[in-house]
Order: sequence, then C-alpha cells, then structure tokens
Amino acid sequence: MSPTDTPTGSAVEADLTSRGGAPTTPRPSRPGSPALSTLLLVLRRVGTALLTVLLASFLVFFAVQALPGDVAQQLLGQDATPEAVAALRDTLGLDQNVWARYGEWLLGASHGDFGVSLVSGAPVGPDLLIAFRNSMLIAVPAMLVGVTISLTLGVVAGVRRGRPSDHAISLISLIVMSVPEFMVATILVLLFAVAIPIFPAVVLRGDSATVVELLPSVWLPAIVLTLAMAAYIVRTARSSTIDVMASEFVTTAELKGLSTRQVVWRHAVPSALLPTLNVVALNVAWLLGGVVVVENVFNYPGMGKLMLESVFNRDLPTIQAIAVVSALVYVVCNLAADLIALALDPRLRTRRKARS
Amino acid sequence: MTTTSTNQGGAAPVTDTASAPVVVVDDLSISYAAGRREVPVVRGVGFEIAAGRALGLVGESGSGKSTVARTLLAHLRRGSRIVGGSVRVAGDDVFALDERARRALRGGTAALVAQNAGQALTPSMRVGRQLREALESHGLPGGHDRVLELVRHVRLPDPETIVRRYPHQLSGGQQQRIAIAMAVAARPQLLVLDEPTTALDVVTQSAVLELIRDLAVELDMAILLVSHDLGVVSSMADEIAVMRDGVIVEHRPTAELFADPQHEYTRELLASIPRVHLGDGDRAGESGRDARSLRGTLSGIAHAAHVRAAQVLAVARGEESAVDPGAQAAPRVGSTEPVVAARDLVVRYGRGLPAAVDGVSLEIGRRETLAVVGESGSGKSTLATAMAGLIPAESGAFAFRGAAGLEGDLTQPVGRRSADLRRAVQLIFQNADTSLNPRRTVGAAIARPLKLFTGSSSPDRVAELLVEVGLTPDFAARLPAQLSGGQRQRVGIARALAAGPELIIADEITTALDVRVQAGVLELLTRLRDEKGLSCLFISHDLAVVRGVADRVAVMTGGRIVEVGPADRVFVGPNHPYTRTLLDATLDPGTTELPGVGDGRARWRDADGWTDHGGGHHVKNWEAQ
Amino acid sequence: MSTTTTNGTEEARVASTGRPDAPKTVGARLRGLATGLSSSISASSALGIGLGLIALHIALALLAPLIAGHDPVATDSTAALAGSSWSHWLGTDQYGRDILSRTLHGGQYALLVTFLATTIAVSIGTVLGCITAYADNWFDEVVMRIVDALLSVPSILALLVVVTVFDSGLWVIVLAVTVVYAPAVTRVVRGAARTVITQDYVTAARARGEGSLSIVFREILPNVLDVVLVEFAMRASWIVLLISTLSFLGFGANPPTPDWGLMVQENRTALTVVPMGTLAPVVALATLVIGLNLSADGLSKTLGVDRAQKGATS
Amino acid sequence: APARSDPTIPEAAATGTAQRGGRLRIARPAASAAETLDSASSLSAYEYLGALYNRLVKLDEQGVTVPDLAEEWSATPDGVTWTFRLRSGVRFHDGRRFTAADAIYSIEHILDPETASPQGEVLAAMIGPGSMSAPDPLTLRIELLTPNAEFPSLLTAYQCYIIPEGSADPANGPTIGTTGIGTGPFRLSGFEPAGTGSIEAYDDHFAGRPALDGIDFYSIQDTTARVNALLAGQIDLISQTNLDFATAQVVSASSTATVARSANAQWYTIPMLFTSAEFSDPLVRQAMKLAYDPQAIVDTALQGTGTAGWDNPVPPTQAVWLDEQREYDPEKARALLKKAGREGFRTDIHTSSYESVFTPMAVAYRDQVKQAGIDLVVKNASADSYYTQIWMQKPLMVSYWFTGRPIDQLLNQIFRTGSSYNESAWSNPTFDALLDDARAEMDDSRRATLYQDAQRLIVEDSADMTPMFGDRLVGIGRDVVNYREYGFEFDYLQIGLRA
Ligand SMILES: Nc1ncnc2c1ncn2[C@@H]1O[C@H](COP(=O)(O)OP(=O)(O)OP(=O)(O)O)[C@@H](O)[C@H]1O
Ligand SMILES: Nc1ncnc2c1ncn2[C@@H]1O[C@H](COP(=O)(O)OP(=O)(O)OP(=O)(O)O)[C@@H](O)[C@H]1O
Ligand SMILES: [Mg+2]
Ligand SMILES: [Mg+2]
Repeated sequence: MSPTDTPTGSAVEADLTSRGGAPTTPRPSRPGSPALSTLLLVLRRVGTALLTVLLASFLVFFAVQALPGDVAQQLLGQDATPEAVAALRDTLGLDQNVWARYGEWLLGASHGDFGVSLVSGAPVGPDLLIAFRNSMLIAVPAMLVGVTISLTLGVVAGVRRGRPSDHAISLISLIVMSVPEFMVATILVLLFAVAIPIFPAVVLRGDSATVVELLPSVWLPAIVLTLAMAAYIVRTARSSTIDVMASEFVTTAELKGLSTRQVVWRHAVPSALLPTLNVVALNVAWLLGGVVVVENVFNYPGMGKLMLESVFNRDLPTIQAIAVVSALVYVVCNLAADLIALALDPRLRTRRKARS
Repeated sequence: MTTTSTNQGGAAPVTDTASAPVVVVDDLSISYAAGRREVPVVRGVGFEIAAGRALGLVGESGSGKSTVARTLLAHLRRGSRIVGGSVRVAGDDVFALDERARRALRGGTAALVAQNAGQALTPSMRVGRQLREALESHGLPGGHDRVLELVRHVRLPDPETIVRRYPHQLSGGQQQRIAIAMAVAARPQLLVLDEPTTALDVVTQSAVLELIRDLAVELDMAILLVSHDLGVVSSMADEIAVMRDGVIVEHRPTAELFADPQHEYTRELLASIPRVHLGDGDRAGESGRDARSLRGTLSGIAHAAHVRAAQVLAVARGEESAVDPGAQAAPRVGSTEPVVAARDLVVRYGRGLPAAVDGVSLEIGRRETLAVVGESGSGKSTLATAMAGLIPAESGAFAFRGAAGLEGDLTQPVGRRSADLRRAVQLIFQNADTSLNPRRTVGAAIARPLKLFTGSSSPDRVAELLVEVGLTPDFAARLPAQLSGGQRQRVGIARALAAGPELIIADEITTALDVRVQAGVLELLTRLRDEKGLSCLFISHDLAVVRGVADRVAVMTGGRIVEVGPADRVFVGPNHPYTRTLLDATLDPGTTELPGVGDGRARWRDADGWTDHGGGHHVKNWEAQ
Repeated sequence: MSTTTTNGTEEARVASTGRPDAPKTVGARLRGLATGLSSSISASSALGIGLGLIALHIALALLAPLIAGHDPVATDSTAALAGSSWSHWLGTDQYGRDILSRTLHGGQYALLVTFLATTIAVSIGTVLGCITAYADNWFDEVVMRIVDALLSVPSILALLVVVTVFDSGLWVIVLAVTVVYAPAVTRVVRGAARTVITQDYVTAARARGEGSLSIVFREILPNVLDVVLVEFAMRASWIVLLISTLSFLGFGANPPTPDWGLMVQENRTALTVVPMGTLAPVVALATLVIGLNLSADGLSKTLGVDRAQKGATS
Repeated sequence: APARSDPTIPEAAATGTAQRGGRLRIARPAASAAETLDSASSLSAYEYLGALYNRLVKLDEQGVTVPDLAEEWSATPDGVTWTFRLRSGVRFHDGRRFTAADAIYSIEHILDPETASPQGEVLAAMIGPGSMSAPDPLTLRIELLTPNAEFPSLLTAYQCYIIPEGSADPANGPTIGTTGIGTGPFRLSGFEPAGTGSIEAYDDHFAGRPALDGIDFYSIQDTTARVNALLAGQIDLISQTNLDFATAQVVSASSTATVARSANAQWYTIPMLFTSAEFSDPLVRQAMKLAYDPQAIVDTALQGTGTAGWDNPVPPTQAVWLDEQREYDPEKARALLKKAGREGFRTDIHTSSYESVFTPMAVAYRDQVKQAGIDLVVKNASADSYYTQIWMQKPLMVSYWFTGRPIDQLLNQIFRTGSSYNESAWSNPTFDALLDDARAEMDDSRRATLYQDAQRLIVEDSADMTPMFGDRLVGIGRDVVNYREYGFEFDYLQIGLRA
C-alpha cells in the first residue's frame, strides 16, 4: 500500500501501486465469480461508508454536547433568568441522558428530521435542503467543468513534460493554488462585476431565491471554486501521468507502433486517472465544506453561508445537520471515486484483498 | 539428458547469404545526461543479425544490454542520446526515420518482447483488444478471428476466454505468451527479446523459449535475445555477445564461446554459474563433492575436507533412515536427534484459504542443509515463515531440539517463543534490499541482535562478524544504500550470525543477485555452516543452486513434499514426475538445445504412500493422468 | 513546479528497476537523509527554489524589526493612506500603520502558527499512523474508522466550532488545525507505514522478538520520514492558507495583530485606494505557499515519494 | 486612483427633482433570523419601520419634537396629564381607520412585559394601568405616574410606532411582526427575517404618496459584499453601514455610487460593564477615562471626520450640552489604578466588524491607554453575533448609537439604572434623582441646568466612555436624490431616483 490518502479503508486499498514494479511473479487471480465478488466489494464499501457517516454524526453530536458551559446558558446569554434557562434546557432535552438524546436525534435524522433551529425556530431540514441545493448550483458546474478541464490539462502537461506548455500549466496551477480563494474572489468581483459589469457582484436575494433568480449569480462563485479545485487536480493528474508514461506498458504500447494520441488516451489515461480519483473526490467533497469563503464573499445563500451563520449563532441543530450532510457528501464522493476506480482498474475488481 | 528434443537444433547456423543482414549496428555509443555530466552507457557497440539467426546478448545488470536492444526499435530512454554510430534495421537508419516510418518500424518491422509481461501489458485493457491494436496499427485486419488465431499461435488454450481476460487474470507464462503474440502479430523481420523469461519459473521458461524458437523459424525472423542467464542464451542463440560496462567484450558463436572463453570476464561468468545437469561421464560416479567442485574456482579449497565430511555423514544418515520405509508414513530421515522435526504440518493464511503448507513432514539434522525446491507458490516460503514463527501452524507437530538441551515448539508464534529459541532460529531473507533497514547503519543492524540476545554489543564483536562474512570492519558505518547487493546479503548473514543461531533459514537468498555475486554468497554460507556446525533450511527454486549447497533436497509442489532425499540421489533419479519436470526444464549454460517440457501441465496425480528408493531417498507415489 | 527532471533520482529509479527481479524498494530510493538532502537540493531546482523561498520568509520575519522600522500596530493619523515613500516603503493603511511592517510581522505570526500547528498535527499523525499500521488489528480498524469520520466533517466547520468554543488565539488555532489535519496525516503515514511493514527488516525484527514499540520507533518510523517530510511541507502550505482564511472570516487573529488574512480583510474593499494593503500580504502569503509547495514537490521527487496520490485539499 | 490624503468625500447627498416612481434597492446587514416587523421588539427590522409606520410625534433635525400622527399636544402645569389631538382621516394599510384606541394599544403593547421592549421600562416608569384614556376617538389622554416635562419626546423613540389595535395578538391571525400594517408611506409586500423584503408606495398616506413606487430590501452580511453590490450597481443604498474612510474614497470615486455624509450622526461609546469586578470600582472607571485623549482617537479611527466626545454623550449640537472638557492625564490614571490595586491593569476589549469604526476605535483606545500602564487585548467577535453574544456581557467592549435622541430619552434610556439600553449597567442614585428632578421641572432653563449636572456626573462617574461623535458615511447610488437621514429619521417621502 503506497502512501495514498485513500479515504475509507477499503478494498480499493489493495495495492494499486503494483504498477510501480511488483517484485513477485504475477499470479493469476483466482477466477471465481467476478460479478459476485465485485458486488460483495461494493456492498462492503457502502457499509463502511454508512458506518463513517454514523460515526461522524456521533462525533459531532458529542463534540457539540461537550462544548464548555451549558448550552442553554450559552444561548440565552448571561442575563437570562434561571427559569428561562431551565425552560430551554427542557426544550432542548438537555436533562436527558446524552445517549438517549443521540438516539432520539439519530432516529429523527434518519427520517430527515434534524430538529428545530435554535435561532429561527423553523425546522432545520427544509432550510438546509435549500442551502444545499444552492451550493450544488455552484458546486456542480464547478465540479464538471473543473474536473474535465483540469484532468485534460494535467494529462497534457504530463505527456508534454518539460516542454513550454507543461511549464506554463504547472506554473499557473502552482500560482492559482497558492493564492487564497478570498483573494481570487475579490479580484474577480472587481474585474467582472465592478470594472466590467458582466456579472452581479453579490447575490441579493437570500434563501428565498429560486434557481432561476440565482442563475446569473452562480458564475463568479463557480469560477472561483473551479480555479481553487482545478489547480490541485491538474498537478495530481500531471504527476500521475508522468508516472504512468514512464511505465513499462506505455513503452510497450509505443513500441507497438501506436500513435502518441492512442498511447496516451487508450493506454496511459485510464491508469493515470486512478490515483487522481481520490484527489478529485476529496476536492469535490471539499467544495461543499470549502465554499464558506466563496459564499461569504458573494453573499451566496448556500451551505457555507449557513454553516458560518449557525456557528456564529451556536445553532447546534443546524451545525449537526450540516455536519451530517457534509459527511454524507464526503463519503458519497469517495464511494463514487472507489466505484470509478473499480470500473477503471479491472485488477481491483478481481483481486481479493491482499493483506501482508 | 534424455528429454525429447523438439527443436531443430539452434546450433546449426541457417546462413542466407543472399540477403543483407536485418540488423546492422555500427559503432554505437549512447550516453545520458546526469546533471551536467554525460555518462556513457554504451560504447562502440557493433553487431549484425541476419534473418533467421539469433544473437544473444549477455552481461551483468546495468551493462547496457537493454539500452542496446531497444535502439533497434528506435527507442531511447528519456535523457539518453546517441553519441555516435548507427543502427540499421532492414536497411534503414532507425534514428533518421520520420514519425510515420518509425511507427511502421515499431511493431511492424521490428517487435519487442519485454521482460515482465505483467507490467508490459496495459492493465486496463482486455488482452484481445491489445492484440487487435497490434494488428490494426500496422494496417492488418484486426478481426476477432485473426486475434483468436494469434492466441492459438502462441499455444494458449481456450483462446475465446483468454481474449476476454485482463492481463492480471493470466499467469506469468500466459502473459508472456500474449506479449509474444502481440510482437509477432505483424510478422516482423526482427524480434527483440529483453529478458523474456526472467520472471518465469523454469518450467514455464522452457515452454516460452520453445515457442519463441518455433516462431522464429516459422517467420524467419532475426532475433536479439537479451538475458543475464547464460543457460537461456546458450540454448537459443547462434552467437553470443558478452557485454560489460557498455562494451562488447567478446562476440563468438555459442558453442565456441562455451568451449573456449577468451575474455577474462567471460571466463569468470562461466565459472560462477551453478549447474544442475552434469556431463554424461560424471553421471555414474557423481557425488555431492563433484557437484561442489564445479564451483571450485571460487569455493575455498580449504573447506573441501569439511564439505566432504558433511557429505559423507549425510549419506550415511540417509542409509540409516532407509530402515523404516513405512508405506503410509511420511519418510523420516535422520534418526539421530534432528534439530527440527515436523510432522503433518499444516499452515494456512486464513480461514477458507487453501493450506499453503499441507501436511508436510520433514527433519533437519544437526549440521545438515535441507534444501526445499519447487515452483513459485508451492509453499516454500510459508514453510520457512512458519519455522521462524511469523505465522502460526494450524496443525501438526513442529519441534526444535537444540544443542544444549534447548527444546522448543516451533508451532508457537514468535511472541510466545523463549528468547533462547528465538536466538537459535535465524532467518536470512531473499531480498537483501528490503531485509536491512535503510535508515540504520550496518553496524547498528548487527549490533541490535547482539544486544538483544547476548546483552552486549561491542563494536569489536560487530567488526568480528563483519570480517567473518568477508567484509571489512569499516562497513559498520555504512548505510545499506551504500552497499552492493552481495554486500547487503553478507550483512544479512552477519546479522543472523550475531544471534549465535543453531538453525539458519535461508529463503531464496541469492535470487536477486548476479551469478557472480551469487556464487560468492553461496560459498560464504556453506563455509559458515561448516565452520559453525549450523543446520540450515535452504529454500530455492533454482535446482542448480541447490545442487551446490544441499545435503538433502525436498521437492515441494502445491504445499506438499513429493520427493525427499540426499541431493545426489534426487538429482540422479529415479524421480517423481514433478521433480523430473523441474530438472528437465533447468537450462545449463552451454546446452545448445532446448529441453521439451510440453506445455508444462502436470501429467500426474497424487496417490497415497511413498516409495523408498534407498539411501534416504523417498518419492511420493503418483498415478499417471 | 515540478518541471525539471532530476537526473539523480531518475538514475536511482532506473538503476533499481533495471535490475532483474529487483523490486523498487524503499532502500533503493532513499539515500541517507542527511547526505541526500544536500545533494538533492542541488539536483532539484524545485526544492532549491522552494527552500529558498521559505528561508527568505524566515529571514524576513526574523529581521522584520530591522528592515521595517515601524511598530506594526502603531497607528498614525497624520500618515494615513500614504503612498510608498522613503519612510513607508509600501505606504500605510487607513490608520497610518506601515504596511511593510505589518506584512513582515504578519510573516512572523504565520510562520509561527504554521510551524507549531504543522509540527503537532504531523507528529501526532505520524505516530498514530505508524502504530495503527503496525497494530493491524481491531485497534487499527477503530482508529481508522474514527479518522474517516473526522475527515468527513468539513475542516472549516471543525475549525470554526473549535475556535468559537475556545475563543481564538494562537494555541486554539494550533489545536484546531491539529484536530483537522492529524487524521489526514495519520491516514497517509499509515499507508506509507504499511509498505514499510511488509519489508523484510520489519519481519526480521519481529522474528527477533522485538517489542512493538521498538519496532514502531526503530524500524518503521525512520522509514516513513520521507513521507512525513513531504507531508509536512504540503500540510504546511495548506495550513498557511487555512489560517489566513480563518482570519479573513474573522475567526483567526485578533486586530490589530498583523495577520495576512486579517490585512486582506481590512483592506480589500479599498483595493483601488490602498492596493499595497491587500497585495503585500497576498504576495507574501502566496510566495510562502509556493515555497512550501515547491519544497513538497522537490522533496517528494528527491525522496521518491509519490505525491500524485495525495494532492487533496482536505 | 483618487488623491490620497485629500478626501474627496461629498458633504451632502444630491438633491433635485426625483422621477415619479421607480424602485430603490437598499442593502442592509444581515440581521438575526428572529427579526420581526414589530417595532416594539428589540429584534425589529429597523429599516422597515419608518416606511411602514408613524409615531404620534417625531423629532426634526434640530431635535425638536414635532407632530406626526398627533397634530398637537399639551400638558397640565404639573406636567402629569398629557393630551394629544390625533390626526383625522388616517387609514392603516388594511383600510382600518386610525383612532386613539390604536395609540393606546400600541403603547400598551410596548408596556407589555411579554414584548420585552427596550422602551417598555422607560415608559412603565410613567404609565401605569389605566393611565391612558380616549375621551374621543381622536383624543388621547395620558395621566403620568410622575410628572415629566419631556414626556412627548419619549414617544419619538423608534419603538413607539403605532400599530392597529389587536395586531400583536396571535389569536387574531398573523401578528404585526409579519404583516407590518401601519399608516406609513409604504405598505409591506414581502418580508423574510434576515432576508429580502419589499414595500410598495401607499397611495392613501396622509402626507401624500412617496416619490418612489417601492423599495426592495436585501440583507448582505459581509460589508465588502455590500459595498461591491453598490459599486456594481446592484443596489442603490447601503443602510446601517458607516463606510470606513478608505472605502468611502473608493465609493465616491466610482462612477456608479457616491457617499453621503451626515455630520456627527453616530455616537461611539466604550461601555465598561458596571457589574463586572473590575469596573464596579469608580477608581478604575475614572482611570480608564483619564488615560486617553479622545482627539487622538478621532484622528486615527475617523481620520478626523468627527468630533471628540470627552466622555459626554450629549452631542455638542444640542442646546443643553455641557461645555466642559475633562482633563486628560495618563499619569493620574496610573496613580488611580495603583490606588485601586490594579496596577498594570489587563483585560480584553471586544470589538467586531459590525461597524467599520469599532475596531479602529478599539485599537486606538488600546494604544492610548498604554501610557497609563493599561494593557488591553483587542478581541474580534463576529459581526453577526456581536450584539447577542458580546454586547452587555463582556466587561469591556465598543458600541455606538445613532445620535438624534431627545435629551431626556438619551439620558434615561442609556444611563438610568436598570434601563434595558443601559449598556454599562451603570447605576447611580444621584444621577437617577437628577433625571427625575429634571422631568418634574417645567421651567426650561432650570431643566437645562439639571441636565448639565447629569452630564457632569456621567463624565465623572459613569461606566461609559464617549470618545467621539462620528460622521456617517453612507454609500448611495449616483442616481439617488433627496436622501435625508438624521437620527432615526429617514425621509421616505422625498427620496427618489434622478429624473
Ligand atoms: N536515461 C537514463 N537515465 C539514467 N540512467 C540511464 C539512462 N539510460 C541508461 N541508464 C543507465 O545505463 C545503464 C545501462 O542500463 P540497461 O538497462 O541498458 O542495462 P541492462 O544491461 O539491461 O541491465 P539489466 O540486466 O538490469 O536489465 C544502467 O546503469 C542505467 O542506470
Ligand atoms: N500473506 C499471504 N496471505 C495469503 N496467502 C498467501 C500469503 N502469502 C502466500 N500466500 C499463498 O500461499 C501459497 C504459498 O506461498 P509461498 O510464498 O509459500 O510460495 P513460495 O513457494 O515461496 O513461492 P515463491 O517461489 O514465489 O517465493 C501461495 O499460493 C500464495 O499465494
Ligand atoms: Mg535490461
Ligand atoms: Mg517464496
């Protein structure tokens, strides 16, 4: 197992890296029933994913409960009357056993009922859903465009290693990666909203905005996210392309008389994408958690803004719900990455878990 | 050797004076840039290969063999460049070709089969598709039938299923066959083989070589065969070029080279090769001593007496053991207090997995070397690992009885063994690269067991051990990365000795080494064993190596022992069919014939009981299939 | 920018894979750290530039009082919004504070927090990663599940919660960053350690009957140091960004601390009036991050650690 | 780029003829998700109130109480019984006619402890159960519990908007908190707490239809985002946002927007929590004041766009302003601290980006008091929760008020013992007695003297510091005309877009 950041300890952890140079004689994997074993793999993977979400919710719940001081007191402030605190404790169920509360909360959460916001008094679920939808509105285009472009650029740079185009791509991605998003966002606003008013600078309509109303406003945030995400993917894709291009099978393909195009896209890219997948997955998951800055700058009514607000207001139920949703997104992304890896690398499908 | 030879006799030169040579390499020099320096890799190499002829390129690792071979396909490693000379294939200067012509050359006129097919095939593509690509990229019809035909051509069974598989679903031999099929798809005039069988076991190796031979004849190809294995080269090539440090030091017809090596380096090379098949004249009176004396140039004459004594002892014990030829019971050798005695040992890696060691019984006597041979995956390492306590035995008895009344149960894992037992049983690893902690100096590596088992670790003692294994005391300050492979292996041995063991487990300790280095390490091991009176479990898949060091040999396949006996008897026979296959497939340098091993599939089935051939030589019963 | 080929490593790789049967081993790709680093700096321009940038930042931060002779927090109403002049090289912000002083002192803060946070997070992650990799039993399983769960919570959320609960401040931020990054490091180091564990020298140690801790600290830890080093440089670059982001959001350093994120937050609306107020800290931040990134690149290249596998933003 | 040290910030907003119609877009800071249109509540959505409702009386620019829904008023000579004649023919947005009953209901709603109105306690001290009566539908009579010469000015507070009778009772359907039904120039067409909202011109408004057709409100949390929206032409006006000096330059230099400046519109304070251990000691409070020079803070934090306060909360423009300047003596402050046993006094001063001057002021103050050996650590809190988590909870923080309160309201609301806006929780019986005396005093000049005594007491003993009064720099679009805002009054009738 190489030092991968592979998210959930899983079957995919099986040595992907044997492409580097397996010391042992390759042994044919046992035929068995590939479909069945793949299914089992997938099921197990889904299982761990669910476990992760459950554990994450548990950790967040207890971390939030462990906040120093009395939650009710915190919420009501110093001057609150003891009766008021007691009443809030009661409504929050703080006097109950913490486990019972977690169980209750979990039961509700599994039905999509995340409780009631301590600030607005409205159920958390619907608001969160809208914020989530809004975030997806900028995250999905950023993801699609960003991943496509950056993978392409990364592969191109990797293949043309050492040439001017590679230098340009590497340099630009390094710079983009090093400038914080809040600066990128600020500059984009100044350029494309203030100096040349093509896009709106901020989102005026808040949570109530419909998708259509939001559409003109999604571009700048989406561009910032795309840039922030793309830089990492470009670099990962580049270095894994370089690795793969140096591998024996790519040389073999070249020496078979294939054109560079065929060699790159048919032979190298599927293997080069493998290590990139996890990075893509992590970045996509990051999109949701990391939009905080972008949404803050653009006043965009998404999860990031909601997150910031609920942390400001100590709106515990909302924080918990956001954490769970984010954890879900995270595991789903990683799950997707693993499944794509399964699709890309037949070795993963048929190899039983190799463990030292 | 009485194998049925199916090939046409590689030694007979097929001279076709009418046509010009397919390959003309002239005064080729290549260097690569390391920083600002230009490092020469190949210097003034020149040779020709005519159609239908095979040239073998041998030499130690890093001598530039692959570099030369790949220039025939106009391929240079990144950073390298041609400094001088030219390479012409089918009349064209390959490095002057334009993009299109170069593609036509690659895979069209000249094709390459690389060393490790497992890595040379694209993992994400079904082999059928890869074959089709090879056809289509040279303008040939790539229909399903053509692909199947190719697969059949390389003698793979069941082409329909094979083409639908991914590379990793094939065995090494099958992968190599696919790689060959891909290479010959466009009927090239030149086939470049870069260590085509190094990653294969002997039996598969023979089969693959045979296939190449036949294809070459059929397609009238010129062949460049790169290998560091003189056995392989001699059985395949018409001529041999010996490379060293980027220069061809000797280039002669095969038979001539073996009969009368001219260059000092060639002679050294030939001398250090262990052989398994002895000349017919030796056969009658062969003995372990003879086998060893083959390496006489290198092994210390001073130890000859030791060797002989040990050998005689072993033979004697072997005779004694023949007293109890129980048909059902596993053979037992060495009644006098064996150091290790295993009975019906079963080792398994996990529940539900087949047993990796399946009912093995064996004994290792005091001062005796028991060699275990067998193909890859036969369970040799598992046996060693279990003996070292790194994996618990599932069932069976496994006892250790040491010198000073030390007794121990080897079924126990390391954690539950006594310190004395741990001290007495020491492992030497196959891979010297990975057996030393790259972050610790040689001295620290040796000092650690000293400290652990003797309680003190003086630099003097470390230096002493280093000298004992043929190194100088100043090695103590070095890091493993600053050592050569052979030196590392010596350090590994010193580390094992530091504990003061009674039993040494040596698992393929020379596989990763060059032949010349290998000879040195084997010699050291033999000497130490004799001097210190150690017992040794020596594991190898190389019968030739085993022949040189073992008192007794156990042949393993599928987790079972099928034959066990004194080395000389096992090598002479009568044998179990599996042992025979192994023996037959082993290529000795100088053999200019390829043994016929068929398709390498087993033609026997296990049966109950053992046959005693006397002298401690037992063979598992079998039925023909 | 990992564009230049380092022949040194190339050679090492070719040499180690060129030999028949020779696996690509940790041993082959590593030279001794001490000797290796110096020679690899000359071999890798990326590493050279990267370490150079970091060194420059450290030097500037240390020499800040000498270079820019102003108190970074002293306000001066008579010199507000001054352009660059002899006494204020980069001009002043709207409260008359010297931008150069603030930027350089901001470097002190950024470097200190980054160094502390990275060191602690990476140390904890390393030890935990090695131990779990070696344990390889229920303990490993449990720790890894917890690590996964921690990783699945967005880092910024975790950070925000920690900071709001404990109030911002140097040690709180260090703690928060540790909570966020130690799991990721654990995972990476565990991966690396697992390759090490399959190496025969670990087997040898086990066969000798060495204790678990001895194996972890003597055999495994030194051999994941290359990964750890790369990890350190890479995490540090993220941590620099994260900390400035936190300040930007108003959770990090308190005014008037000269913090880069805070400076951008304070000055960015007036970007056209006091461009230096925003640009100076951003350029400082970006060059530090570039330096760290180049170092990570260069290190991973010279040490043979595959960075492709973990360029994530988590 | 505009010239640096020479501020080109306009002194006033453009005036001129507005086009009839058009919609104004106002960005405001994101408020709490619990905000409401109930003016009595402390969580009221402030920007909406003046447009939706009217009070009985309001203040003009000079601080004089002038008619709004009440046309005239009078008191008995003892200052106890006040009679208001109400405007006739006024209709609420829902068509109901405005009567004295609505006025009584509105005041009772403020008095209702459930409402927890900041003005509740102020009024409760004067109005008991049954104090109010309506001799006829357009006459409101109030019998005060104690005499109060300044009583009408208390009704100018922005909590005292008139709502329809019964409208705050949930039993009657949606409450005033969401319906926003008043008599103002605009009626509500949409409202979302902490979100967007809009109001439409009310044609039947008694003072005539406003120039605009409607106003849209947007809430934008980040100050920079608000400014960017203005610069990008997405909005026309930023409310409740005092631009910092540099930003104001950027805005006034842009082609889309400019800055309107209202002098001394904001009154900045540094409250010391009287109930905290450190500031309950008058020596410490006095030291904190003596230790700093307000003018230095005006210079640094406001770049001079304001007036030094010298800890007197009454703006110099007011008639009753006490024209005395306390001394500035850091050494004396140091000595006082020593005497109080708090040598090298150290604490946190809390600030936030809620208002652009907060942090500069806190920082400048911190720098100032250093000379007296006081070591302050500036702690930045989030803008959103500043007034829920920090304000009136931390011992030392910064705050601000809009100026434009009548003197009685100013002193009673913010300095009187127990008043809910008493940020510092300061309590001084002498001071409270002075206020009571002033209220009972119907003679104007004697009352002024009493108020000046009260000011002196504030400067000497109170737990509030008033470093300065600042000009408010408001970002508005270049097309906006007739923008007028002073104190709590916003001229919704005249403001419009350039014709
Ligand atoms: N581009 C290059 N960069 C670095 N080193 C190179 C390059 N090309 C060749 N070499 C070096 O040249 C030498 C010859 O390599 P080559 O692979 O030809 O040897 P070989 O005889 O095939 O060895 P092996 O038996 O191990 O395959 C090696 O030492 C290798 O490290
Ligand atoms: N860690 C392991 N887990 C599960 N199965 C294993 C493990 N190691 C080896 N095996 C299996 O056990 C069997 C015996 O393996 P072993 O390594 O003992 O063979 P070997 O004879 O040493 O082969 P080689 O010559 O390739 O070293 C093989 O089928 C192998 O696949
Ligand atoms: Mg080679
Ligand atoms: Mg083995």
